[in-house]
Amino acid sequence: MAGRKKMKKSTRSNLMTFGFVIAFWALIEIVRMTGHMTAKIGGLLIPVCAYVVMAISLNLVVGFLGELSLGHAAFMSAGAFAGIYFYTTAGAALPQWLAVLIAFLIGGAAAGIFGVLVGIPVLRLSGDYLAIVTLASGEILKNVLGAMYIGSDSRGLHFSLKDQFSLGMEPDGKMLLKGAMGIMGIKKFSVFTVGIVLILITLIFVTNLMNSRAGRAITAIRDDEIAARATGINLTKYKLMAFVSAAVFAGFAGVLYALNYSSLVADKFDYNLSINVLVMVVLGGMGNVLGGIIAAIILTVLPEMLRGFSQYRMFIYSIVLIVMMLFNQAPAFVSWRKRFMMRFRKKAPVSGKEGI
Amino acid sequence: MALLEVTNLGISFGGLQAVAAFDLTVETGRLYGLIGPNGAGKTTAFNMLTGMYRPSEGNIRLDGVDITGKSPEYISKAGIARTFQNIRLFDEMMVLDNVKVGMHNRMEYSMWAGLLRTRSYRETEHDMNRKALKLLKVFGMEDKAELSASALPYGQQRKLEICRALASDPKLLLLDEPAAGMNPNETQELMETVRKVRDDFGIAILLIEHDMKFVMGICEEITVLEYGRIIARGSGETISNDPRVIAAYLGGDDD
Amino acid sequence: MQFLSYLARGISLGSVYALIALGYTMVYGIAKMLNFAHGDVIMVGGYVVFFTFCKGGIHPVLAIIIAMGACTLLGITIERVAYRPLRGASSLSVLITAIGVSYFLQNGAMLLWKSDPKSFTSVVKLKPLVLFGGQLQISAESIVTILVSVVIMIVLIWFVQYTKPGHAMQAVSEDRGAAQLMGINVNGIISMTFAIGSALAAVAGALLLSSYPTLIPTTGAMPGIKAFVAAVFGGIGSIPGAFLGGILLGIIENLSKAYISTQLSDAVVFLVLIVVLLVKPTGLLGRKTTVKV
Amino acid sequence: MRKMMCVALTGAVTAGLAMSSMAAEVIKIGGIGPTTGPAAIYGSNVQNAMEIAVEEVNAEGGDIQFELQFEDDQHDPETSVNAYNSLKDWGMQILGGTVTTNPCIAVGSEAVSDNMFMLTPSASSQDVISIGDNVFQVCFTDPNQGRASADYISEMELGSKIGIIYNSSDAYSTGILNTFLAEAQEKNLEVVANEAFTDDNSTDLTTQVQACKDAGADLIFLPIYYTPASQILKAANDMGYETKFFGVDGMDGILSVEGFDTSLAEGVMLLTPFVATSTDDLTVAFVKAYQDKTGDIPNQFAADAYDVVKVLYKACTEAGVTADMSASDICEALKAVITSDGFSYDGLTGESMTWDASGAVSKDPRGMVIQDGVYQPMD
Repeated sequence: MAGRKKMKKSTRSNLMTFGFVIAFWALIEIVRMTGHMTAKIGGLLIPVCAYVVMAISLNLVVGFLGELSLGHAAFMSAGAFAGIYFYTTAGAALPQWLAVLIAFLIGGAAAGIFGVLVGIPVLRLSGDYLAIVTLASGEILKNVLGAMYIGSDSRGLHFSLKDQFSLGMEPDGKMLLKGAMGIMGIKKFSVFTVGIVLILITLIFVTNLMNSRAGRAITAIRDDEIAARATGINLTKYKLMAFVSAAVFAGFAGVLYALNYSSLVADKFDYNLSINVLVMVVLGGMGNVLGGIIAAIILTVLPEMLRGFSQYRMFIYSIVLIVMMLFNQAPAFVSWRKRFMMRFRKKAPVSGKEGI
Repeated sequence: MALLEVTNLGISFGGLQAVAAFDLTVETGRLYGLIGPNGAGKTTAFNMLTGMYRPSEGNIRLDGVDITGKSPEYISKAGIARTFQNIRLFDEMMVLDNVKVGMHNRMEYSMWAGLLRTRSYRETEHDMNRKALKLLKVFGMEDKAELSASALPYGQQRKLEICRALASDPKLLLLDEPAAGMNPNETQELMETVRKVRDDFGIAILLIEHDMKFVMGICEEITVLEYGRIIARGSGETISNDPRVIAAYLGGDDD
Repeated sequence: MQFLSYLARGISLGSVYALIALGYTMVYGIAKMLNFAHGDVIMVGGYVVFFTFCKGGIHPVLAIIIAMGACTLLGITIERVAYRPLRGASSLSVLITAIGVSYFLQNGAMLLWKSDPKSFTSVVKLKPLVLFGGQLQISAESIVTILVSVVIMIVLIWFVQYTKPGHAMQAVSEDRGAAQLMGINVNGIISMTFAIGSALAAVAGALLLSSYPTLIPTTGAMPGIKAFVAAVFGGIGSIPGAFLGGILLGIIENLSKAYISTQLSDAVVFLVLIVVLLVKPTGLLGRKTTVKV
Repeated sequence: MRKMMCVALTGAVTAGLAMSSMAAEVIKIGGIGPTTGPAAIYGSNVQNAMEIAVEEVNAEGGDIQFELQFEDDQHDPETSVNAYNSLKDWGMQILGGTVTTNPCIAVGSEAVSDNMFMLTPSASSQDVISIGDNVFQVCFTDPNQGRASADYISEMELGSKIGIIYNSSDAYSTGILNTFLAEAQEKNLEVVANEAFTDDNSTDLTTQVQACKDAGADLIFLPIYYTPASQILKAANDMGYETKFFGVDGMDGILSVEGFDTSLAEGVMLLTPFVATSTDDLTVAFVKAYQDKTGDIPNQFAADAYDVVKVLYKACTEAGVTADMSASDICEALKAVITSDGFSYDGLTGESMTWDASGAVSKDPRGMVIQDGVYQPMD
């Protein structure tokens, strides 16, 4: 009896999330079809989708597993570089849709492997120590990718961690990966619907996982590690599961993101990007998937909307960020908001429904 | 063969012997008590039995299988469940889900079944819900299933912990101060529930408790620890007349 | 001799990290938050010293004292406005707010002082220490920085262990609720911690820039992160740990530049950090916290 | 959440107002570069100089009037593309940008697909102009700088043992380094030390200087910007290491760093197209205008940017571009004119600058040496 009611409740919140994403897609498509699409909004669509996937996947680690990760961008980077490397080399001979599909799979796999590599040592730690190690692994990947040169000529592949000159390439050789300049000449593939499909897949994965035995184990670990162990939950297995799944989806997001631009540089995926994704998750409410999605959209679009303020843009952004955090999370504000809502509800019982 | 056989169990932390020469035999279907002044090593003994601490010496056998020094996960699977002195619930999860986590190793389906919502997922989840509600009903909490665990009053949180432990189908249930913080009425009610659990589930229960009335009232065999060593064992009557026990309690009650 | 020379450079970089890490660890130990804006407070301190001393020509010590005052005020204000309202919320929200504050300070500095780099004049006017007939040379800035960090470390340890406010700090650090019940003004203690941390940041800013003179609004960001790493390396919350972590980080960074790769030195530093944390999960001198079951 | 929406909307409205306030009958020039973040100095210089140049153009009162909109990209490719799209919505017809290389490459391919004429002041990589035939540079292409530097050092016999310190995380620096190394090999220059740093580990550059010293380098080649260069000069001085320094155009600006002890830069040589202390009328007038506007001395980014606007003006005039033409038509017209034989431009950063179809500029670098705190021609 209560069980059925409970299913309904969680299904309802999931439906809201899915509904929101589909409504978002429909809205954009309508705007596009009616010819109201601006270049600015059009250009933001794919990054928004990529960041939404990033936020949902980081929520697995931060919101559901309860571990602080400051290196989520690294998995995006691993996915982007692996997928795009394939896409610009072997994939160039394939039909584009197939190349894109394989690039996604390779990107996800590469990010997953990197997730396992980082996860196994990292998950022995906890709290701020875990956070710093995720940060460290992200910086290592950024540093190494940024120093890596790969070129190909008639004698085969050349590889260096020093500079392009050390490759000893023939003059007509082709650079595949060029250190600080990364990969260039990517044939762009930016289809908004693909982004939305990726978001939906991510959502299905996360909601199904969290509503299953494995998801309960992950949340149990968050709430009380000791009790979880005493209940027979294998900490390493489920921590790794959450961590690696998050990495895989970050890898997908990375491929989606990178396909939207003609070039890809490692510097982009730095600690600041990890932090930005974390901001989305925290602002949206940890463990709240829909909140994370909305926060990802707002935080990606906001700096662009603030362009009218010219040089004050990022200054205002920082103030908005602080104010939003205080408003959403400060205990005094939260209770004030609740009181306000209550009064509102009492005075106008009809429209009070919105407040629920 | 006894359900649990503990021989010569001991542990020391940095040279300090916390528990030594701890022996215990537990038979299925019986209620055991473990008492002693604060700091006597009762919870430490529990922690060794459940794998939280690795004993420095001695041997634990459950159903004839050596489980000494195994991980808590392993021991939980082997059939020992426990509650905690300072309640450890999954606070932000629903009451129902807390119980379902307890079934983690009893009702399984693969991660993929969960992701793809296969039939095995649906059926198992359905069974889990039914079983969890049945368990909650034993403690009169079936109407609380959808609340978050932290929203429960203290007494019910203790009960929920027992509920979660029972969900893992244990052979032996360890209760660490189940009546702590309860008023006399609640304690009385809990005594009956514990007895009922033992009878209905046919399992052995070992409990730590300071409330002497509680222990004397339901435990068939009581072990008394002081400074990490067993000083007495027997029925409630035997214990309460043992001069060493009286001395231990008079001397150490206020620490 | 070459090795010694690289080692000396590592120690001088490390002493700057150590000085910043002391502020980090101080705030973390008591307020239990990672103050990501700490590096930017250093930058502000740097600008204050730049305008009073480098441009204004007043005595360096006086300039540093003014900067300490300014940073203390800034630190207390930040704590009051941005962090205190979040007391009781999850620690992550404070972390994110700290990041917001960091953006705020960087972009505010850019609006106030513009983005063009300033070259800092060293506050130390002493001759370098020359050893082995000129083969090994250690700059006066390094020596002063090391001495200052050692002195600050000792003073902090003394302050925390032997003074009344220090004891109150320890109490707040151990158990905020209990400290409150004992009549300790928890908000006051945390404000004081921020004041001390920020004053240290001003000193760190002046010494960082004396050794490495480029001053732009993002100057504090990278040393801030490195110092955070150093604090964790040494065991966050531990005052001697922060010092040790900072020095070691500087040494590892410079030795890997010298002997492994100049462009991969960060990768090496972070790899060493990961390995150390795997062996000692709470850092070099961190307290091992066992959860009572 | 509602509050966030509110703020976002306010921003949108403000942005909308800014857009609608433009006048008619002007050619809309867009500019993109970092005006916030660590690279802000480069973008701000470009923005200021472009504004000055546009004012001058408009003050001439000719048929062609420009309107400039400059957008921040934080030296980030993603933001740079966003900025480009914003400018497109604003109605940009010609792009004068972007300032830094990696963002420029990302924006370049957008400009190619829109057939938007693009003249970058300072994104100097070969990869920038090879994106498409609508992308042109005012600055030297990196390979040219690397090659010219090596040739210069070899011809003038400036050093026999060369040390290099470069920024491996920077496209500009690695671009120059690569051709410098190739050319040095060609000219039999001995490179004894090749040291890198990254944006993240550039706090302390003494180890790299020490490595050059230990290797016995008698000339250090610095294909980097002046900010880290100033730090390297100080480190060498502190170390008592006497060597020659040879920089590229990014070195310009070192003398105007506030608080920098210019005596440290004494004897530093650099190949640069622009010198703020030059006494020719054009430079003097520009530096004065820039100082009046900002209070600062312009660096070579500013000079390149000034030239961008002036080149565009000249090309637009010759091509007969009018405000009602589409971006793509303008692009075709400008491409034809700028690569034509007769087109040449005398500006701040070079005389008789010409362009070929590759998009690279042809102008002569000037070898300069710093003496008594000012630049002197090297030969």
